[in-house]
Formats: sequence, C-alpha cells, structure tokens
Amino acid sequence: MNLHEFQAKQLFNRYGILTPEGYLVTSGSQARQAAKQLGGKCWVIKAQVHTGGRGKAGGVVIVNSLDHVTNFSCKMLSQRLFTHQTITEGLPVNYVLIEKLSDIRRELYISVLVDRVSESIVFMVSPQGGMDIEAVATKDSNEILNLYVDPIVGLQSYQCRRAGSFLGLIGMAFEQLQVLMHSLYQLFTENDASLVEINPLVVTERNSLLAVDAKLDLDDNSIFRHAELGTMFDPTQEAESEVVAKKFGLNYISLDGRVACMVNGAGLAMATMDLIQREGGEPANFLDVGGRTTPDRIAEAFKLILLDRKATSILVNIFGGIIHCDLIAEGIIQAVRDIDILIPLIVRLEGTHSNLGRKLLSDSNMSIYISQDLTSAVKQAVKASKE
Amino acid sequence: MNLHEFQAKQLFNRYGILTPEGYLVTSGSQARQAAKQLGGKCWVIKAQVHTGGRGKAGGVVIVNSLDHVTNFSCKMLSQRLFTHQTITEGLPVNYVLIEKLSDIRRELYISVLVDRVSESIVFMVSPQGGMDIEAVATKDSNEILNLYVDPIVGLQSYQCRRAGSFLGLIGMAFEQLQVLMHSLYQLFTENDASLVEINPLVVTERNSLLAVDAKLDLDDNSIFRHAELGTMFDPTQEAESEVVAKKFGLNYISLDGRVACMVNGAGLAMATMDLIQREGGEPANFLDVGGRTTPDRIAEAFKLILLDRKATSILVNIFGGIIHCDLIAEGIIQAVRDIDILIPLIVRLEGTHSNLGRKLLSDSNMSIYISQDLTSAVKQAVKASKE
Amino acid sequence: MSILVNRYTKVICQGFTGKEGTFHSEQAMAYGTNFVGGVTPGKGGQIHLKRQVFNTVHEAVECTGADASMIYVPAPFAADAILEAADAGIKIIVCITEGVPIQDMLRVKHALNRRNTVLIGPNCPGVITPGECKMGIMPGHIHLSGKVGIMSRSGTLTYEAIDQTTHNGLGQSTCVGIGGDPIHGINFINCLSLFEDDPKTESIIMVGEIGGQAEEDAAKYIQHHITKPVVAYIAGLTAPIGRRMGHAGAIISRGKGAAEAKLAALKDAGVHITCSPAEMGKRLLDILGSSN
Amino acid sequence: MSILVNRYTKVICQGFTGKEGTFHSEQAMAYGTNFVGGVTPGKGGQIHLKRQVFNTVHEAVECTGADASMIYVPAPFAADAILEAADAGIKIIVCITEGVPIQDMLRVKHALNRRNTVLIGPNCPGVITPGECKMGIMPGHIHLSGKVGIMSRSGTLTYEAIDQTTHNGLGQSTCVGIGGDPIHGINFINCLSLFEDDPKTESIIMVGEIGGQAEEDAAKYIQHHITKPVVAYIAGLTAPIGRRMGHAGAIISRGKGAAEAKLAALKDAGVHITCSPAEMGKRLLDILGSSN
Repeated sequence: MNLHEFQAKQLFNRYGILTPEGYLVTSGSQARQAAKQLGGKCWVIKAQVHTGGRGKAGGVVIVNSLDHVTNFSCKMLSQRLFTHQTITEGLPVNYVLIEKLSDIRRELYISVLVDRVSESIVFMVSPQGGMDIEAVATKDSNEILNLYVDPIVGLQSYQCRRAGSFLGLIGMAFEQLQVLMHSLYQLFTENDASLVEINPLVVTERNSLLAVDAKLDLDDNSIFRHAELGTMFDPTQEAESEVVAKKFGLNYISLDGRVACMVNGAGLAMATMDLIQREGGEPANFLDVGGRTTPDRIAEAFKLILLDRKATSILVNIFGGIIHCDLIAEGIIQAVRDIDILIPLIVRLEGTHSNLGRKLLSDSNMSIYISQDLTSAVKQAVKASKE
Repeated sequence: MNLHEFQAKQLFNRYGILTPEGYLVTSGSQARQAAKQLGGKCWVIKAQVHTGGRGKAGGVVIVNSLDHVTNFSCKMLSQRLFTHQTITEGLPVNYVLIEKLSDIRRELYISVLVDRVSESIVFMVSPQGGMDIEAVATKDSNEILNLYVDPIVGLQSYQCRRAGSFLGLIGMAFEQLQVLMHSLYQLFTENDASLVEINPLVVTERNSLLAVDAKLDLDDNSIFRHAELGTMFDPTQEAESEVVAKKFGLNYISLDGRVACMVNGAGLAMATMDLIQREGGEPANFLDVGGRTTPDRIAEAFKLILLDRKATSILVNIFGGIIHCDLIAEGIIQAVRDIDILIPLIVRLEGTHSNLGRKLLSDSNMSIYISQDLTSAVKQAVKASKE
Repeated sequence: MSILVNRYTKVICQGFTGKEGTFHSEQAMAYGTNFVGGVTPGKGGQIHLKRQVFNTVHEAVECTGADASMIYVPAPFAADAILEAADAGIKIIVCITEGVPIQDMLRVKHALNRRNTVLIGPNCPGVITPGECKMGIMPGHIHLSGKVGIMSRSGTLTYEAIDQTTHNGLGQSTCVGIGGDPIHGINFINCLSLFEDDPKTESIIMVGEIGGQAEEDAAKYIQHHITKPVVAYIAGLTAPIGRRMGHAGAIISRGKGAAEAKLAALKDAGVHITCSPAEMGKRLLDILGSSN
Repeated sequence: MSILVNRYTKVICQGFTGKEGTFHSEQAMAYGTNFVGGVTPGKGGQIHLKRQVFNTVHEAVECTGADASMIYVPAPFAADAILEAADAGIKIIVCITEGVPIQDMLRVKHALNRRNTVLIGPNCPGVITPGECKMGIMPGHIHLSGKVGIMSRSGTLTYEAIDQTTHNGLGQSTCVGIGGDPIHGINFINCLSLFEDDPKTESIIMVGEIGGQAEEDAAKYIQHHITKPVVAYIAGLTAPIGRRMGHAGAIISRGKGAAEAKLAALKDAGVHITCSPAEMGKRLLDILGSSN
C-alpha cells in the first residue's frame, strides 16, 4: 500500500524527521492562503499522486508569485496527471502540497527496504540525490552504499557513521544523519514498511538535513496490525477495476490485449498470459481468483473483465487444488445466467473434481467451449478473440 | 543493583502488572493511616530491605487490627533485620509497605533472568509458588519449566501458552499470563534487568493474577543508560565499607578472617584469599583495586581495610599489567605516611616496573616486608596475623 | 526413497480444528499420510478426526513423536506457529498460510537459521511424496509415485507439472512448493541438493517465476553441482514492470527479476528450458528419450 | 605455530587515539606486533603513533588489510565496536573493555554466531603469542616463546601462569584471556580445540574461577578430545555464596558455580589440579617430567 507524500511526511514528523514547512490544500484559494502563511517569495507546488516522475510530468512546480501559486494549484487540481509510471488513464490530483522552497547545498539519497537476497532490511545511501536511483546504480554502483541491518541487534551506530562518512557529511549534518537513520529504522519496523525513500535528502546552507521528498510503501500483509495506517489508503489512486477486484479478494491487473483470462493461482495466471502471447494473442488482464473462491467471486471476476470492455474472448483456466472444479463450474453457470456475456467463453478445468465440473458445464447447455487441455483451450481463446 | 520491593512494584505498575493495593510508610502512625485508607480487616506489613528470607526473620507480618499495624510497623522500623542472607550487622528498615491482604487461590512462581549457559534470557515458571525456588529445583525439577527467549524474535506467544498450560491456568488467568509475560519481558529488556522474580504470583479467587511479591535486580553495567533507576539505589542496604569502596572504584567484600589483602585483579584476589586459607590463615576481605588504580585509591583501600578493624596483618599482592608497580609502591608509601598503619604490612610486587616498585619500597625505609614470591608473602602475612 | 517426507514421517497439523486445517488434515489422512494428531490452543484433550488435539506443539511432539507439522493458522499467527514448531523439535514445517507480513518472515528466517529445521513456505501448496505422505493443499489424486523431483514457486503450476508427469508415466519422487513470498523457507538450491542425493529422483522440473534472483542462483548451482537433467519453466514473460503479479514475490522491481534474465542464466547453466507450461512433462520426456 | 594470532596478523586498534588505546597500541608496537593503523570516529586522516587513523573499521580494513582489532572504547560503545569490526571482516576481535552491559553482550553473541569471527573478551587482558603479536594489556616482557598454551578467565592470574612458565623455561605458545564476564566470546572449549591442533603447544594451563559451568564443560571436552596434558587452577574456594567477586561472572548463584564442583569435574576428566596459584608452572613441569 502506497502513501501520499504528505502522509509520509506526517509520519516522518511523528518520528522527528524534519520536512519543509508546508500545507495541504484542495483549491487555488487555499493554496494562496497557505503560501501567504508560509511567507517568503518562492514556493513549491506538489501534486499528491501515487507515482514517481512527477517533476517531468508537471506535478512539481516552483513559483515566485502568489498569483502563480493560485493558478498552478488550480490547474493541477483540475487535471489528471500522466507520468511514465501511471496507469493509462492517469491519476486524479485531489490534493496539492504547498511548501516553502528549501535552500539547498547538496542533495543526497537515502532509502530503507527489505532485501530478499540478504533476507534483511537494508539502508541504501548515495551522494547523488534528486536523481532516479536506478540510473545512479546503472551509471556507477560505487556511488551507492548498502548497509544491511542484522535483525538481532538492529541498526548500529557504526553503520550510521559509515553512511555519514560515505556521504561526506561533517559536523551537524553528520550528527543529524545518525538520528535520522535510527528514526527511519524505527519508522520502518514499527509500521511494517516495505520501502521508505527520501530523495532528495537535502543538506541546507546551515548544514542541516531536510527530507524534501518522502515516499513510503507499506506491507499490505501487515495492515491488520496498523489500523490507523489502513485508513490512509486512497482508492482514487488506483485503477477502478483493481479497487473493485481488491474488494472481492481478487488479484486483478488490467492490460492492453483482447484475450481476457480468469485463473486460479498467480503462477498459472502468469503462465496463461504467456501462453496467450505465445499462441499469437495478447492478454487483456492478469486475474488470479485465488484459492478460496466462491460463486459470487466468480461472478465478480466476470464483471471485472467485462468492465474493461477490451476483451473479445474469455479464457477460464482452473487447476483445482483447494478450489473444487465443480464449485467453479457452478460459479460460471450462475455468472453466465446472471450477466450478459456476449463474447466467447472458453473453460479449461483440471484437478480436484474436474470431471464433475466439466460435466456440470456441458449439462448446462450453455455456449461454452470446454477443454481439459491447456494448449488447445488457449488456442481456442486466441482464435475466438480474433473472430 | 537491587531495588526494594516497593520500587520494583512501582515499575511493575508502570508496565501494567497488577500488585496488591498498598502504601509505603516510615512511621507507625503513617502505617495506621495507610491501613485505614486501605480498609478491610487484615493487612500485611512488609519490611523494605534488600534480602530474601524476610518472612522467617519477622520482616513480613500479617495483622488484623489497626493497633497491631501501628505496633508491628514501629517495631520493624526501629530494628535492623537479620536473615540468613544479610551481612553480619543486619539491615536497617527505613520503610515498610502496608498492603491489603490478598485472597489467594493458588501461589505460582515466575522469574526472568539472563542464563549464561544458553546465553539467552530465560523465563522460569513453577506451580510451586511461595517457596524457595532452589528448594523446588532440588526436590523435583519437573516442577519448573524454563523458556528460552530467542533475541531475534523476542518472547513469543506460544511460549506464554506453554507456560500457562504448564501452570494449569485457564480462562482469565491464562489470558492474563500472556500479557504479564510480555510485560515482564519488556520491563526486563528496557531496563537492563538481570533478575525479575515474582514469588508468589497469586491466582485470586476471581481467577485473576496478582504479583504479591516483587524482586528486581538491575545490571550495574547498564545504569549509565537508566539515570532514573540509578537514583533508586539505597546505600543503607549495603555494608558501609562496600559503599565507600564503590565510590572509589574498588571491589570490596568484608569477610571474617584476620589477614587483610589488597590485590589487583578479581581472579588473583580470590586466589590470594584461597592461598591465605591454604597457609592456615583466614582472609579478612576480598579487595580488588582494579586495573586503573591511583595513589589515592591505594590510600582509600588501606583505609577500608583499617575501617573493618578485624585485620591483624595486611598483604598487598600486585601483578602489574596495566597497573605499574612503581605507582603502586608510591601509593603504598604515601598511605603508610598519611595513615596510621599499626599492623604488619607485607607487599608482593611482580610484573610491569616491579623492580622499580620494590626498590622504591625498600628505599623508603618503612617497616614493610617486601617479596617477589607469592607463597612466601602469603606465609609471612599469615604468620604476622597471628603474632 | 524421496526427499523431506515419506511414509514414516509423523505429521501433525497446527490450526487443526479450523476449517482449512480440518479439511486438509482429512485429505492428508485419506491419502494415507501418517497423521498423528493436531494442535489448537485451548482445545487440548479433545478428539478431532479421530486424532488427539493438543494445546501446544511441545505436548503433541511429546505424546506422538511427531516430526513434521503443517500450519493452517491465520497470517497474524503464522510466525508464532512456525517458531513453536521449530522450538518443539519439528524437523519439517510446512506453512500453507498466505499473507504473512514480510518483517515477520525476516525474523523467523533468522531465528531458524541456527536450527536443524526445514521450513517450507509460507504461501505454498506444501510438499508431497506420492503414495506416502501428503502435507499440503495439493489434490492427491493427480500424483503418481515415480522419478521426477518437482520444485516450484507457484501452486497451480506445480499441479500442471505433476499432472503432466503423471500422464506421461514418469511420476514424481517428491514435489515441493517453495512458495510465492519474497522471504520463504526452503529454496531451489536446497531442493536441488536433496534431489541430487536422492536415488529415486532421476530428473528435476523447476517452475520459476519473475521476481528476485532465485532462478539465477539456482542456475549457478545446477551448473556446478547437479548431474541429473533439469527442465525449467519460468512464468511471467508478459508481466508488466513494477506490478505485483498476485504473489508478493512476483514483481520486477528496479530492473531486476525479469523472466528473460532468468531464462538466459538457466540456458547458460545447461538447463533445458520449456516455454510452455503445458509442455514441461513432454520436454522432460524428450530429453530423457534423447539421452538414452 | 601458535593459535589465533602470529607475526603476520595485521592489527588495528579501535579507540586508537584515546588514553588506553594510545598506551596499549604503543606497547603493542614496541613488542613487535604488526600494528597497521587505528580507528577513531571523526579523527580519520590524522596520523597517530606514526600510524594512520581511520573513521571506520571498514576504511581501515580496506586500506591496511587488517584482520585483527583490539578494542579500547568505553563500555557504552563496546557492542557497536565489536559489531563494526565483525561487519568489516575482522577475524580476531579482542575487546578489553570492562563493564559492557550483559544484554548488549547477549545480542552481540547471537549476532556473531553466524559470522566467521572470533571474539576474545570483553573484560579480558587479550591474547598474546610471545615474540610475535601482543593484543591486549598484558605486560609483554614477562612472556617467553615456548610450548605451553594458557587460557584464563582472570587477567592477573594469567600473568602468574605466564611468569611461572617463563621462569621454568617452558615458555608459552599463545596465552588467551577469555575474560571475566558471564557472557563472553571465545571459551575454554574453543581454546582447547585450537591448542590441541597447534603443533607448537605441548601442554595447557587452564585458569578458572567460580561462577557458571565453563570449567565443567571444559572438563567433559578434555576427557574426550584433548590428548595433551592439562593443568588447571580454580580460584574462589574461599568465596562466599551469592557475592559477586569482582568479575561480573564470578558468583556462586543458586548453588551453582562453586569451585568444588569444578575441581571434581576436572579431576574426573583426568586434568591435573593445582591448589596453589603460585605452583601452576611447577605442577606442569612435574607432570611433564614424570611422563617422560
């Protein structure tokens, strides 16, 4: 689960991490008011959307008059933001953050994440702040220092000193980094974060550290123990179909092809997509109905697929393990009966109770292509999508 | 560092661990007032001293009238308490704790300590509460369950369930034990405790848990990071000579023999005591002057020995490592000059600058028996102590 | 022979009396698994599915001699259940539970590092030695005792591999679902090493997917330590970058974890690649035929 | 030969520019130790005692190839210093510091368990291979390169053993002060195993004291694994129960850790006991003489 920049900064402040002074606003007049309140002559207007690359897309603007504050804020709030990372339809900007422009001596990079290779929490620091860290890594990996935290002892002071030394910090900024890193570690572990990133982490003219940007991703699996964080979820920042999918416990990702698929198991769902492409088609989506599906969920899955309007055929591919094929068959029959499915439906059932499931489908006398063989089912679905 | 029962209970309460209602008092009239305030018809009067075995020594009394509250409290506060664990002169009772008498269905035992063999924190639980746990261990080790905490994950719920099952708890008491154990673990780690013991941990008639007694020892080495706990130290509960010793960074323990010794290094100090006994004497003390001694500390060490009045000879045994023998010699010379040392002084110097040290001593023309050989020095000291 | 579990493995279930635990324990018994009891805190002393229920794993181990446990407790309690099993001396722990917080798993992994315990999962279908022992949610009837070792990050794709090797007559020695989470217990290399040493296993099918570098690591290991033929399938060639494909671990992040890199590493290591999940069994048969 | 350290060991000091660090680094250099640099955070780039000062151990290791470090930082920072050294790849860490909180050491020990690092101490005099490498606070001049391996929980008692074996001409292969704290790094068994394998070591002196059960454990180990003669001295026969005798670890608690039990265990294991700390060298010489 991603948080907005302003939410991340609220959490930062709670852990004593300094961020630029600023206000969250939802209109141009509020923006103007906020800028007045902040004082000074230059302000930064930042669109609050769940994506990177805002700067290039016009989502971060520096202005030097109150009129510009009003105008740019209004403009941002009235448009959807498109970046190379956003979903096709772009993201709505419901809030903008108005901040004082910080004085900047240097821009650094720091992040904390869970590293699956070392199976530990790792701090990543770089003196090349303000840039895309992947670009830094590609250009010169010596510009990045990774510090692996041993869960037995937690973050150690020596690791903070190494980071400070590597970043070339001295005096107050060096001292502040120690505190900042310990705060970040505490924030990371106490809130079950999966990524915390400050880019740039700014060294000001007075040699003080300031988190000018903030990115915070939380582990979806742990939200059950962080009720307050759960309420920060902003559904407007995700594709509508994916929000609906989540509600019904479905894993759904909308794609650009025409062959829709509904599969049990993430691996098999990916494999089905791959097979569709291999047979000359393009998948319209990733859809894992999961291991504990009910007829209702099957129906919702069909609705999701139809909501996207792109699909010209639907392939249901089920290998029954926990899930029983007869239950799936019943769900399909019910869905076909209740929803207008006007495009060809191809169903492949295998595994637990698959004979029973196939029998139910064929007995239903519905217009369903039934197969036990995956390849032929995929071929049929691709073919049907082109007719 | 040991805490008083009332201090331990204060800390318990801060961690949500329930203790009997009670008041700390310093006079009989306060005690009566406290008992009135508490209400009921029975009260427990508990002498606040740093020792076990208070019950048998008259330090814990149950009374059923306000007059008895006054009288017994007065009596306790006016006398020193002697138990099998106290130092020879007994301990002063500066405070007594007046508590409501708890209703008791069962008495359990629980403690947390650092186990040096497994190198981990261990919970020890037993259904045989209210008894000396060593006696329980000797009688039937099946009556004790040890739960070792992995520092990576901390105390786990399954360990609490095991404990609850082992203790035969059900319902509310079972649930409360889970919470209690997590609280104890947090208290133990956050305060660098070396021992927390609740004996007895009572199951009340309403199936609720209550910490009727409380023992809490802290790791002396960690007091630097627990300023508040440091202030809880009660010097009246230790032998005066040992309090003085601590002030000067000396490790001193008063014993019953007549040969005093002053040694650098704890191991060598013990070995010197053993040698004295082996040669037919009895050590008057354990005294380790440590690795970073100064002439001042040497002088204080002599004063300590003389303060105890028992010694009839003094053996100084130094093997110079960090410590330089010439410095020790200077310290000795200064002390002999400044303090009236009327009993024979035997000095054995070996190690760094030992030649120089011995030369300084012999050049001083003082009445000191100087030796390089440990055995002969000990023999001399024992012999001198008997003359 | 087989790896990890066999007819002598004494299996218990944690979360025994719950819905999932009940269903899959029943299935395991029906399959012939040596199922000796179960654990549900607070229900100790009851009888469930003709087996005794215990309050703690320690009690279950003491009374039944269990050496393997399958875990069906809800995600918030999974870490505790795994640690309890390990502490009680369980040698094979299969955690089926999905959605375990990643930081819980970090701590669990580090804690298990020093113990003589194998964790399978979490978020996995489990492990099965056909005809002997079924610990997990896989449909038992599709298996055939035989000579292919199967290991997989995906549940249903494992079933595909099993189904295909059942139909082509090779059968399976042991099938291990290692799970779809980024931090998990047994990995491909552990399985490879066990399969290499197992006389019954004559060939290996590996089912990988995007995310992480487990397949690249396995490729290196195969090159230097594995003499038996290995067929690999990697799912996710069409997966978009930066999106989590169902499994918490299935994500191409910061340019790493893409299927192409995995396939290239495996090819370099001499692993036989199949590009169709429907042809893992056929590919294996072709190789075995050609090498004879 | 020798154990742990020798003339090729590249030594650094953490807490280099402090009073203790300076004094003992100077002494180590004077003794001929291959002393390559030191670490004091914030003083990187300076020159101290003709050696370079680094900000971090990682930098020191990178620039000097150091593989051993002696630590003289104050107790509150000792755990961090040990972990830093281990993380930087230091193989032999000698922590002289006294008064390290016990819970710090618990965590450090668990963290080091998985690393290829030997920790000596804390609260110990250090380790010395006479004539080659001195890492610690022992007076160098009392040593003589020779054939007795010495291991001890006490500082000054180690010096007694050294002094005696110097005067009787046997000399020392390596002397290890394992430290007086209840939780510490290298233990008697580790040292015994190393001494047994070291061709230069022909006999062993063990100096124990009350508290814990390290001596009992060592006795068992000696019985089964050590072929070289071992002389043992245990301090604390006259120590009262329940009092901490200077060392944090020297306490007879709950009836355990008394000298008598240790002596009995050692005797049972065939270890040669001496009851006088002044006669460890003599006892050893007697045994060696009688066995020839």
